[in-house]
Amino acid sequence: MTSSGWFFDILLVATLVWLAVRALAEVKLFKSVVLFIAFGLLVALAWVRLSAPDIALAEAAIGAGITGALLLDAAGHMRGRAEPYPASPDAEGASGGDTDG
Amino acid sequence: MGKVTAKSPIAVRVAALAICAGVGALLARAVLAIPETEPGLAPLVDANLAVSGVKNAVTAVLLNFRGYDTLLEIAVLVLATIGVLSLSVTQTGTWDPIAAQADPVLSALARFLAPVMILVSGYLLWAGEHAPGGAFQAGSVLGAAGVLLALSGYARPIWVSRFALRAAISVGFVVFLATAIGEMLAGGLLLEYPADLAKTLMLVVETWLTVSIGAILISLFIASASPAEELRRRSGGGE
Amino acid sequence: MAEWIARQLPALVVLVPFTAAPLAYLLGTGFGRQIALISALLSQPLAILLAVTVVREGELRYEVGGWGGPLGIDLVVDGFTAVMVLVTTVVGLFVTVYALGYFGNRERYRFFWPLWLFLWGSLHALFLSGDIFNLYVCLELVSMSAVALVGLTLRREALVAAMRYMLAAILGSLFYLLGVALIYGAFGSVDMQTLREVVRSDTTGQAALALMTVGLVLKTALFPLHFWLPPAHSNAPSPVSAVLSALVVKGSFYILVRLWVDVAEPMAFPGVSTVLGVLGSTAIIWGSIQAFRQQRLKMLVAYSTVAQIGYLFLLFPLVTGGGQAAADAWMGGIFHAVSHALAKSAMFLAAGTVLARFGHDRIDGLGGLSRRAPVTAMAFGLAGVTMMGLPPSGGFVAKWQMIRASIESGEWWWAAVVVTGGLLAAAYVFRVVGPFFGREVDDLDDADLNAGPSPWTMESAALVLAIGALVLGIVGQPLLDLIMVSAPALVAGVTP
Amino acid sequence: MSQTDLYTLVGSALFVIGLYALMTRPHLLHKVLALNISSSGVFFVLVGIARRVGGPVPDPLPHAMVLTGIVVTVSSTAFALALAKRIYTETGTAALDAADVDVGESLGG
Repeated sequence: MTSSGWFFDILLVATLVWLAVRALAEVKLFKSVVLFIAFGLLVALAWVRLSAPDIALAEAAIGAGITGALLLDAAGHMRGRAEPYPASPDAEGASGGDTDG
Repeated sequence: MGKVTAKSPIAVRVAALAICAGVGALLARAVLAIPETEPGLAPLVDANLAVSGVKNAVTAVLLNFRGYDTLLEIAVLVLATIGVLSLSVTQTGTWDPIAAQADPVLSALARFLAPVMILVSGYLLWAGEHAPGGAFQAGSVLGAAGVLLALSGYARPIWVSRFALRAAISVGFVVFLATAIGEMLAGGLLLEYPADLAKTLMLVVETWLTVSIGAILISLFIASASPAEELRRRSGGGE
Repeated sequence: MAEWIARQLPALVVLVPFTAAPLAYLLGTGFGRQIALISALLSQPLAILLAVTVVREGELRYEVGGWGGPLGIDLVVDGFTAVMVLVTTVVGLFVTVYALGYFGNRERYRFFWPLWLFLWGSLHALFLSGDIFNLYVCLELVSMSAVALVGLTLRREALVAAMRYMLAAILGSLFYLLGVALIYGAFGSVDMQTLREVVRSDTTGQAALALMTVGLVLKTALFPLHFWLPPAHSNAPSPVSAVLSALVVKGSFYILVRLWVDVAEPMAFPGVSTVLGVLGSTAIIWGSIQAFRQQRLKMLVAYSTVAQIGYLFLLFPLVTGGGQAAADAWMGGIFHAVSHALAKSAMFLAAGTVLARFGHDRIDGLGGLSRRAPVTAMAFGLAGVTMMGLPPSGGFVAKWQMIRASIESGEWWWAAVVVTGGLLAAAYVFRVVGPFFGREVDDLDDADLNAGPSPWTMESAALVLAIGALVLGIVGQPLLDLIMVSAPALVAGVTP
Repeated sequence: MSQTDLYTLVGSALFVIGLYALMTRPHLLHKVLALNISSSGVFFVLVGIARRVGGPVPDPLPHAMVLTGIVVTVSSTAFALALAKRIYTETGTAALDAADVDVGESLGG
């Protein structure tokens, strides 16, 4: 394989791992989901690199697209963030306006 | 109301780290030890591609050689949809009129985009025979078009009938199953496509699968729409 | 016609529930009930025919799509498969009859019927599959329908239990799938028959088996990965609890046995067998003690499942040595799966009747039950006899085989665990059944929670299953013969 | 090291990252995300294996498996999210343990 191919692959997988870690470490749900969607799109790119165009199409449509939309909907439903411990009592029952993002 | 803490206790994290380190080491060793010479089943797939009825090897595996996997996979999808509907507040999957209040910009966009998306979906379905594409990709695009129409208020009347919704969700699985059983009645085995009909039958199955997958995606969104009471309670109602 | 059925039999066994499931969904509640009953009745002769055919002709192989493994997927039926399909079908019929009374015509529970039929079909698909990737899809089908059924009441505790179950089940499936990927990478096939010839005990092979075992052990809820089971099994609607404890946990156990005793037998891992046996023993002791300490009847029955799963895993250390001990362990382990399925479903169904009628299942409030609901108390008591392993029950035969196997193999300590487990089971069964036949307490007012006394079909479904578990010990010989039909080489004592 | 090795190793890493987050992040949405990332990890291992022999056309079988896996994953994700949302509606919290504390006696039929 060419060295530019290698460079691209390594950059791609490094970004993938970084996005995965960021998506899971992020406290704000909305941000977490957006990072995950970005992760999904890069995964689709990786499938192209691995000569798997069928999977790339499915990943973009289903993996990133539908899953992303479902996650956004769920994040909106559970409005808010995964609060750091301990939760402050006055934050309980906070009004519906604290949607992140 | 209770908030969710962001982190687990330190003991849990240390234990999790130990488990992950173990699994990671095991996995890394294992994947690096995979022989580079094992050809897998690729030669066998190649040898039989000509009689499979399609030219795309992945489609041949999915719909013909391992069509049984795909049949069960559709069952998973239908099952998940029934599960989601059983958890939704209305349980019917009918679109709530309040949630469907259309935005003029969105309607204009939908009017333009939906026909294009339906065309793309048709292309992906047809292309799956010889190039990347197929029922799932086509169905997702169709579903996206439906969600767009539903959000802009157009699709509502279609989904009000509960039976129509149920029929659309299950039609792909039912047609796939009927084809499979038809082959048994015709003297073959389960999912044994007669060579001359293979291409046609697979296209029929894929077409209905596309419709079902589209309907399933739309109903997943409809089912997840917040129920009327909750929307009213949040007097803002803007969401 | 008869010839066609004989040829298509393995496919038909899977197709009947899978055809009924979407129809039950499509046509709604009223028809759903009838479709489920028709499917249940149609499955009976098919399962019996499958068993008879296997006894007559040995292993059956059905090439789906006409390709044959390793390119295609095969359905394979040997004695073990036929027994599991048979017990699923029998338990399934009585659970269906019970559910007809339990859920009635209530619109709220209309999703029960398609979900239950999907679960039933998935179990059949799982038992028949001869392909490890296809088994992954089957596992997902089983888990997802089971989880959806747990959450059916929409009660808070049930939803949380369902979620915990779901996360454990998906994680288990992923571990399994990772193992499948590694197997394909190392050996180039996912067809079990092909794999049997080519698996080697190399780095990748060992890692694959380890990952699959962890995933399946999590799904089977073997101690210490059982955390999700008691809440899920006790908070589910009772017909669902019955199916989960009787059949669903055995699905993943079945794959584990196939992998270790059948496919990967050349890899011969005495170490792994011992670990599984030790975990099984711990499950027996710990689960029984927990069962004894529960305040609610359904929790007690659920912890009893944790304990009884332990016995299944004694199969692994006992078959490792081969010979007569292996054959006895094989028969004992599978016979235990069958007798436990009948007895445990009877217990959960009886508990469900109590719950539906009196509105609670607090053990200290159930004294004198035998006067108010004699059939139900009797069903629970008879199922308890099998749980303890007293003669002439099916549980006795199963434990007897295991004790024989452990003496034959010289590993007497497994026999000690079996005996201790029986005594502990007696303790928790008597803790409940004793008061049932004792003085009446005030808590047994008909709660009228769901209107009226339970239909006789519910009470008798539980009783028939309990009696079935009991007489299994007397008429068990044909079943033991069936279990040995085309058994794996290690167990059949044939050197390949 | 080959491209196969690179992607199967990354797959392993993603699987483990998801596993860790599943065990340590209490929020249900994070747990669902974690399982999705672990699934992607498994798919990378499969597609990496398909790529192994080299040549322009990889083995189609793992590709078909991954396509099946993607559909199964989106199905279980949709269901798990519906369950999580319903738990949030019923309990006002989106974590298993917090919701566990408040166990009522109510028994539906």
